[in-house]
Amino acid sequence: MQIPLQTYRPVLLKFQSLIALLILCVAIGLLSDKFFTVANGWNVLRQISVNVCISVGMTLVVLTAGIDLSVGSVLALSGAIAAGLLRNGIELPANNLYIGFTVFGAIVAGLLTGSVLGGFNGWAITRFNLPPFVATLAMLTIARGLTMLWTEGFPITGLGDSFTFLGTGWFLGIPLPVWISGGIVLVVVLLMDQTRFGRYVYAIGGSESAARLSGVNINRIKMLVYTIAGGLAAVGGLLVTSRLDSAQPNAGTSYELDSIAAVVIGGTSLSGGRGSILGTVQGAVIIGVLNNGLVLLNVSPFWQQVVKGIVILLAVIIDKSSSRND
Amino acid sequence: MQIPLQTYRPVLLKFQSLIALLILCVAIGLLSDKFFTVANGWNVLRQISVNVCISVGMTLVVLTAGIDLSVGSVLALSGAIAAGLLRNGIELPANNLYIGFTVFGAIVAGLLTGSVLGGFNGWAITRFNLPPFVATLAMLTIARGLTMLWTEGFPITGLGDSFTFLGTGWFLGIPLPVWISGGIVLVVVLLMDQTRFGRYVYAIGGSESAARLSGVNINRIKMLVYTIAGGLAAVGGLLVTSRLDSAQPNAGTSYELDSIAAVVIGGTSLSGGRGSILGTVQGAVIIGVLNNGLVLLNVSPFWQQVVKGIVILLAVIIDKSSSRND
Amino acid sequence: QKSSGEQGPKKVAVIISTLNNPWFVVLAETAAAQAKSLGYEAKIFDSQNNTALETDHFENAIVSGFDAILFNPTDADGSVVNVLKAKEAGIPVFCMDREVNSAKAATSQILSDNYAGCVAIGKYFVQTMPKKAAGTTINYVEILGLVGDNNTWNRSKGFHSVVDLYPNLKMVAQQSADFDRNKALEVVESILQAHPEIEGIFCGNDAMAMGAYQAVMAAGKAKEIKVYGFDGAQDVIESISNGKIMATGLQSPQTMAKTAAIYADEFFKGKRDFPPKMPVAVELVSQANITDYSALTKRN
Amino acid sequence: MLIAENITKRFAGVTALENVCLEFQAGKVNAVIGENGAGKSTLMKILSGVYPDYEGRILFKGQPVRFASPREAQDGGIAIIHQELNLIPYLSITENIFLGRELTTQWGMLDRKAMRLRTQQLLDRLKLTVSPETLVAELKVGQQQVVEIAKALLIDSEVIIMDEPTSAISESEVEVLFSIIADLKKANKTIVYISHKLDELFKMADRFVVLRDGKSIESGDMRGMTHDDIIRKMVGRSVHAIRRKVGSELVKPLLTVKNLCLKHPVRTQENLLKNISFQVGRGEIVGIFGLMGAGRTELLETLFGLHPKRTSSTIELNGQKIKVNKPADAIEAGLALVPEDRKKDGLVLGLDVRTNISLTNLRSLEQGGFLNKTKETALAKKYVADLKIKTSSEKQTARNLSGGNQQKIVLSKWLATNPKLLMLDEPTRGIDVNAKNEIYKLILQLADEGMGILVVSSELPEILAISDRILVMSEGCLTSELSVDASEDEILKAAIPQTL
Ligand SMILES: Nc1ncnc2c1ncn2[C@@H]1O[C@H](COP(=O)(O)OP(=O)(O)OP(=O)(O)O)[C@@H](O)[C@H]1O
Ligand SMILES: Nc1ncnc2c1ncn2[C@@H]1O[C@H](COP(=O)(O)OP(=O)(O)OP(=O)(O)O)[C@@H](O)[C@H]1O
Ligand SMILES: O[C@@H]1[C@H](O)[C@H](O)CO[C@H]1O
Ligand SMILES: [Mg+2]
Ligand SMILES: [Mg+2]
Repeated sequence: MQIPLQTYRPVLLKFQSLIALLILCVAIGLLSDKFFTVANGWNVLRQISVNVCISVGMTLVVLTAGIDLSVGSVLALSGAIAAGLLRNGIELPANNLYIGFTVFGAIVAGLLTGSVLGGFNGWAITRFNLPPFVATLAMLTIARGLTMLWTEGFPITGLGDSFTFLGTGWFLGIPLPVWISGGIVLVVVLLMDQTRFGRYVYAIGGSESAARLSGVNINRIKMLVYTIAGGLAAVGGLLVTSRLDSAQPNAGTSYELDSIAAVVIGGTSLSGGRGSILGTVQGAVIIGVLNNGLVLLNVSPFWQQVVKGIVILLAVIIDKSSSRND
Repeated sequence: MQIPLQTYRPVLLKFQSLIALLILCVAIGLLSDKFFTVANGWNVLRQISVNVCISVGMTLVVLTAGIDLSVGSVLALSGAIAAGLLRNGIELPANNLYIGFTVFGAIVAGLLTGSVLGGFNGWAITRFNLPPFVATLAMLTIARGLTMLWTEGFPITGLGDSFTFLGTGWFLGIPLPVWISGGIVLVVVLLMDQTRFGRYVYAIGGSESAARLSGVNINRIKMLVYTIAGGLAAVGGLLVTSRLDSAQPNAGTSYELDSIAAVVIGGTSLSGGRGSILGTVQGAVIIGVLNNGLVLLNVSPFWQQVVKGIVILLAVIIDKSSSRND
Repeated sequence: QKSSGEQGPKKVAVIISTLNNPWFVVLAETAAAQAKSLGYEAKIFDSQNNTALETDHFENAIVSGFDAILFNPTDADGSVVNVLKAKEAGIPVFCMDREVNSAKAATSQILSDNYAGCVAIGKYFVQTMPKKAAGTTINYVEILGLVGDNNTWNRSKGFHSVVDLYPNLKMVAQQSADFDRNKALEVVESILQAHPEIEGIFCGNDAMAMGAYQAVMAAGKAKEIKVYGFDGAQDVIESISNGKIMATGLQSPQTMAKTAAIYADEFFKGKRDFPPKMPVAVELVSQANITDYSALTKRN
Repeated sequence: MLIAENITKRFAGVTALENVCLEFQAGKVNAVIGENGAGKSTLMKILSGVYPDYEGRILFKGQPVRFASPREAQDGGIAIIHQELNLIPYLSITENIFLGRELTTQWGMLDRKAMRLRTQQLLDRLKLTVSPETLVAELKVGQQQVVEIAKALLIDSEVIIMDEPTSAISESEVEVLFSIIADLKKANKTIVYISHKLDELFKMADRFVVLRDGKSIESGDMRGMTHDDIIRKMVGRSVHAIRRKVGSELVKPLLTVKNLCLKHPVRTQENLLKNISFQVGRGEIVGIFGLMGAGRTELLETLFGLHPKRTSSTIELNGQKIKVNKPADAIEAGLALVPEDRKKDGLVLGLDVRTNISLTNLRSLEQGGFLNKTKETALAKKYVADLKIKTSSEKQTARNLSGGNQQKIVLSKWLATNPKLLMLDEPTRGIDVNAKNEIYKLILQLADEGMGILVVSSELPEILAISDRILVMSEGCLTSELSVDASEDEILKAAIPQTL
């Protein structure tokens, strides 16, 4: 008697926000003939690629019942570190030493920066048992401050074609940022679906104590999750920096809200344990389509905010009622 | 054998963050002789009064295991509405009608605005069973957009002495904003401690299903809580507006983070059911003292953010370890 | 590749760094209004001080067939790629107020010179600080805008290029208030506790100058402490005429916006030789010359 | 096999175990008995590595061991079925069973097929007929407990600790479990078995160990022991079981339910409860028996106004028709519900005893809009005394009390509303004999005072001990109404689903 329930629920869960997305697309498409064009399609996908990277990491964090407010600042610092090293290398006048960085080296340094900051979040949270909200709020401030110190408040520009290719190039007719974010989605979906790590992430969010009793090393998994989130924020930072050919000290400000919005619209529960990467991707697409559509439709900037809020509300309400089962 | 535990635990809980606060004050006091002066004391208290108002409301919301991201925008809109009505009244050229507003009328209108927006949050959350994070995120955007529309992007200034008295005046040697925020704290402490409503808020956050079975009207209490949070954000908005003699369209941006920080530093659990108004007040004082101290010590703006993040981290770690008892 | 070229009026995009600040609202609305009055469709995009979002706007504007862009960049360097992208698509870009660091990218740049404007304020600052015996120091405070914003630093550098030449003028505190009136009020309140003896406050914009003045006044020091701003905002012009604030740098967003729109119109009509840079002077409005600006004290 | 020497465990302010010494033997079922709060679970958690910090020594197969984590204990060969359910609600049965011990392919990927297959085998062995892919959240408590058992059986452990494994499962499942225990015994495994159901102990256990107030009192062979012996050892004095005098005087009807139906939340054309009609008299105790999933909980919930949108029925109380759309209406009308899951639905665990007791009753404690704390404390103190609730004070947090005492708080909070009809869902689940008897006594006393009582229980002896009349449910229908003289056979026959 419970069988039918089980067969359709996962389907609903996986494609929770698809209905809202479809309605949104059709509505915008009817109102603007520019919406359903190939160029605009790539536009939207390229535009959301940064949010997708961040939000994939955020999904992992939220699945463990945590939250990461620091993604925006971590993004900024990682991008700035990569750009700074690429531009200026490291000079140690005392030792009469100069270390130059290749594009590859700078990218690795940027990714490392993000991962280390993320790892620090994880460490603070697990070691001192801090609420993730506070630990990452502190990191939000700290990483922003470090970005300012590193850049001295000025953008770092002129990074060279091979670096900017990352954010602006095309490969096989698809923008590189879309390849990168798509690749990340694929890898993390596999990770979550097919490996122990993924299981443990869900388990910790579902019931931390039960997971602990089953022998799951909670702290290690959480450390990993926050490190990954930091690393993915760094990917976002590299993409933004390379796309602009410039590391902006105030890049990524309030990206955490957009990212959490994508996660939640995508059906992941903020109390952990339930949700999916693909849902988040849909959430990010909804936000991206909305931003794009409001511009295409020539909605005035002030009204845009109002409309955006209302659409987010409606999207989640539609989800809720289409997947309601109790 | 359990008696000693009980007698000191509530004390510890209530004054959770006091130790961190004391350390902070002593440290700043040692570094700057200007810190421990009466004038500076009033300064800090006046400066935190807006955050206290908002955070008291936020505490109620968080106690029910919710969150309110919209406080900053609600603050802005409420202040703008009050200022706009005071300045320009309502003109209905069609009916050849002009309605002027007294200071009192404008204040009431501002408070109403906040409460209605808060009530809308509560309605969306209870009626559609939305995650508070999403509903209030939507409101964050909507209310900001409405503020821009109402002010057309320009500050509304020149509000008159009787209005600005609210934010700048003194009464019995104490700044008016301190009276107001202090009064609010007092009333809400009473509300939470001495009335049915307070009990229900704690019960809902502790276990919504148990509260429901006990006959608590969950939806009504939540509606009330969000309405109060909106109303208190409006009080904050009136204070800011009256202090500046100007309603700024971008007032309150990212206040939600400061406010949640105060709540969490004050020991209220983001999963609901545990915490206190007085704790939040301490949290707000910590943040206020920190902001004040960093300026007194003329810490460079770049370093300020780093130091602020680290201090928040330490404050919470100290709390945790000084109130650890299981 | 432009599809809307033939039928209907041409479309002009006004891409603005932020609308979260009235100064830019004026810039945006004047530009849009001017374009409309010239018979074009105009649409305002808000980049929310986010260069990445600005990039999105450019892409969207290019795709949806805009014919010209009146542009207020979020960042001199970060916005270059965007302008180049439009150029590639054959769309002229006219920068307003802030420049992009590339000689050839934009069709023309109509700029406000923040650095020079603050040099003028610096000079006036030096003149108006009390004259004291050599060796006596005069303390002042600087309130910066957003520390990640390049205008913040252009202004600060312009100011210091003059003031730092006078060793008896000593900056006792330099703090940021994010271009925000309320933050400036609070920061200055705290600074006044630490340094009640200061005699001047230079603020990176007028909103902060207003906040700073309110703090000074609440502390009962309106007589002792002189406040300087930058922008030429309505309430600061009024305050200068009331003797509350000493001076500001009047930038004329209207002039810049109108010029940019007119350039676009001329571009459509075939003109190609625009000045790469068209500086619009920042005028010093001060207690000394406020009477010349009395017309500005009423909003039009 | 497994020896504990001088184990002492302190929690902040509480000494849960003090110098406990005991021995569990291989090839035997070792029962650990003791009242609620005696320290049984704490000891088991120490043995299974959950609490690594304790004083004393554990010898396992003659070797001193000190497990730092549950994982180490598992790897060493000690498995445990915890008293509290420790499953992840939004993972499937398979995922739960293999949590922490996933099978992987040579690529390091999860071997879903193998795990599913193994799970299917385990479920078959335990006769649980649900798909291994089912989410645990969709299972009833009893089914979840079966999953817990499956989880412990997955690895081949030397020692299997079972902390109240049968508290939520039905009799047929208990039979299955017992046959498995018999197999394990044959394989010379050490079984440590904790249960408050004494009958089970007599059926299964070979040896017993008694804990009282955190101290080991005595151990020995089960053979030759009587019920009273065991109870005396546990409680330290004898306790007399109660039985309701069978009085068949005419009772005035208090509650009349006619044609109560409840729709399925998703498949709305289907009914979970079908045309249920019955009466409860004033001063009458009506027991509702049924197997797991029969719909008893839903019946009580429906009466209490928890599913207003899916219900149709006519309900009369004292001859007056009442409309119950929410719990507040039910309380107003004079109904009270002691729910099945006391930790989640019965109590707000993080609040103190006083606040929990007064929660249903705050209106009557108000004076000029404010709560009168003196009155509130008096109310709590009254019930703490009346129901002999063991707590350090009425300010103790509910979470820190033992199961039996928590249940008494739930009872208190409902009695404080002066209900006309008290509904109890599995009121003695996981509660020791002594506390159980006290609760029975209380129920009888309330009935004598004129309250109508509706008790749902999965324990036939319980139903038989206290009911005046027995209703049997199966698959959402009321299948039979019997008197207490009915035989167990009769009752079970009515409870077994017809569609199989
Ligand atoms: N985490 C804890 N913190 C504080 N006290 C605890 C904790 N866990 C258990 N206790 C206390 O330790 C004592 C023993 O509890 P334990 O759970 O071992 O009892 P038990 O014999 O298993 O009871 P039951 O039959 O109800 O399961 C009780 O007084 C209990 O309140
Ligand atoms: N939220 C729900 N969604 C779908 N089906 C449900 C839900 N709650 C209960 N059911 C189904 O309703 C039926 C009755 O469940 P109920 O909890 O009333 O049984 P019960 O007799 O009390 O059993 P138990 O002894 O396990 O408590 C079961 O078949 C159950 O699967
Ligand atoms: O002139 C404007 C405003 O002063 C603003 O406050 C900061 O950016 C500048 O370009
Ligand atoms: Mg136990
Ligand atoms: Mg039940």
